[in-house]
Amino acid sequence: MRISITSDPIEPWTLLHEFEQQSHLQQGKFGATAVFIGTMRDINEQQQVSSMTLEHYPGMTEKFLQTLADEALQKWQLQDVLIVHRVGQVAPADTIVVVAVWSAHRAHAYEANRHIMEALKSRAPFWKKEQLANGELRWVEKNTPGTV
Amino acid sequence: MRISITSDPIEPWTLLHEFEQQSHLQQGKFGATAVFIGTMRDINEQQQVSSMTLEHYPGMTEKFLQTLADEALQKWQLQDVLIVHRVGQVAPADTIVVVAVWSAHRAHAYEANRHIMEALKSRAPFWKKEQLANGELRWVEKNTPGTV
Amino acid sequence: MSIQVRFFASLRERLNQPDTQVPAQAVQTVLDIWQQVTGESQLPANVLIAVNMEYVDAAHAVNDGDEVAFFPPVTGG
Amino acid sequence: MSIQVRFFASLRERLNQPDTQVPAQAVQTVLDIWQQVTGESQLPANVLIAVNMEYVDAAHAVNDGDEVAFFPPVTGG
Repeated sequence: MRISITSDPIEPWTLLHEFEQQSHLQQGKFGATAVFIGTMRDINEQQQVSSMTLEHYPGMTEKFLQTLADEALQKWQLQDVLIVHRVGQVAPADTIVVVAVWSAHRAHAYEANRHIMEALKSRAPFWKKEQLANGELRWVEKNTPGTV
Repeated sequence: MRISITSDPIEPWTLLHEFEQQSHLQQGKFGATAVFIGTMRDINEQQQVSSMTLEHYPGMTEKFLQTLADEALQKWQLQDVLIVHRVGQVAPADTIVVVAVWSAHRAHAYEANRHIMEALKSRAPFWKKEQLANGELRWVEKNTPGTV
Repeated sequence: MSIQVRFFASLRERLNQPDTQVPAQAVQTVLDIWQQVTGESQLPANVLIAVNMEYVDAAHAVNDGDEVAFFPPVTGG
Repeated sequence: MSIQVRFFASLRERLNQPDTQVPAQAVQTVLDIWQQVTGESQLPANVLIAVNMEYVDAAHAVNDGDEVAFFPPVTGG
């Protein structure tokens, strides 16, 4: 398992490739990998966004994500969990979050991945402050809903 | 969009990285990427599996997957869809299928990805024949269910 | 004037039946083709059918030049 | 003998309130801390509270050495 909060840029495909190499995941034992990647968009609420600052609560955020991963490992039959989240200054097209789970079968992988993302979105202590193209600074007030 | 059936090994992270570079996906426009990777396990129905042959129905399989991707693009707000499926002789730990979708928001990405996988699993004309460690050959009779 | 008939995977092995053709005038539906080629009066419940690479049921009408395929439950992904 | 009090994100900016400490003997609950530090009698409905980095509600009892944090709805991911 890896839980990581980083102010460095995230290259998701390299991250995932390296994690599979380095983790205790056993070749031939997992049949399903579900991955979600959240990426910064250059528009929000109909306005152009130039950059964004992601604040978090050092200590609590890590603890929250760790508990989330532990609970997912209890609830579903998972072989591994990866959660990486960016903080600090980010630009459009930057990766903000990567959540990946490995399981024998797809149902567990899908359910666990989505559960982790919904809990992260609704409860993990991160906050986004946008710098708009017009120079204005504004806090993002809420996340988009998790259902279509 | 890319729909591909291949007898060559699939390296999923390289595939996804290159697809993002080469596709018409616009940087800063997508906020959510949902990926599913199916991988061959070395055990099935409590028996060790040495290798597997994936048969398909050339023409129909491609057509089915293409229609599936088109319908997903109609039903959800997706910016791109990738479906790659392996055929021929595969070994444990080999990637069998990669389904990836890109969207502005996560709900559409999750829903579309899972819908595509469930339809692929239940309706796309592929068949698996396993070679067991004891030398026996057997056809896989049905897929595991899509719910926990 | 014929219809192309194909079998896949375990069904092809069970029937030991290579791909074949039947005269179009001899059959009206998919079921007619099944009966004529396999000698089995019933189509097993789990056999899937495609005509011209689209799923259909056993009552589907067939026409000259069609490609009709029979196959077992799919197991991809 | 004190309780560490922290504010985050837009709430910190709105209150213009740096992190601070309150004497433990002066407060019994999270709400007492909020009232004492901000001068506001009500805790806004959308303010989230953590004590020692675990979510709690406003009636939660506080003790010497606790870290109490107030923050707005989260917007990560």
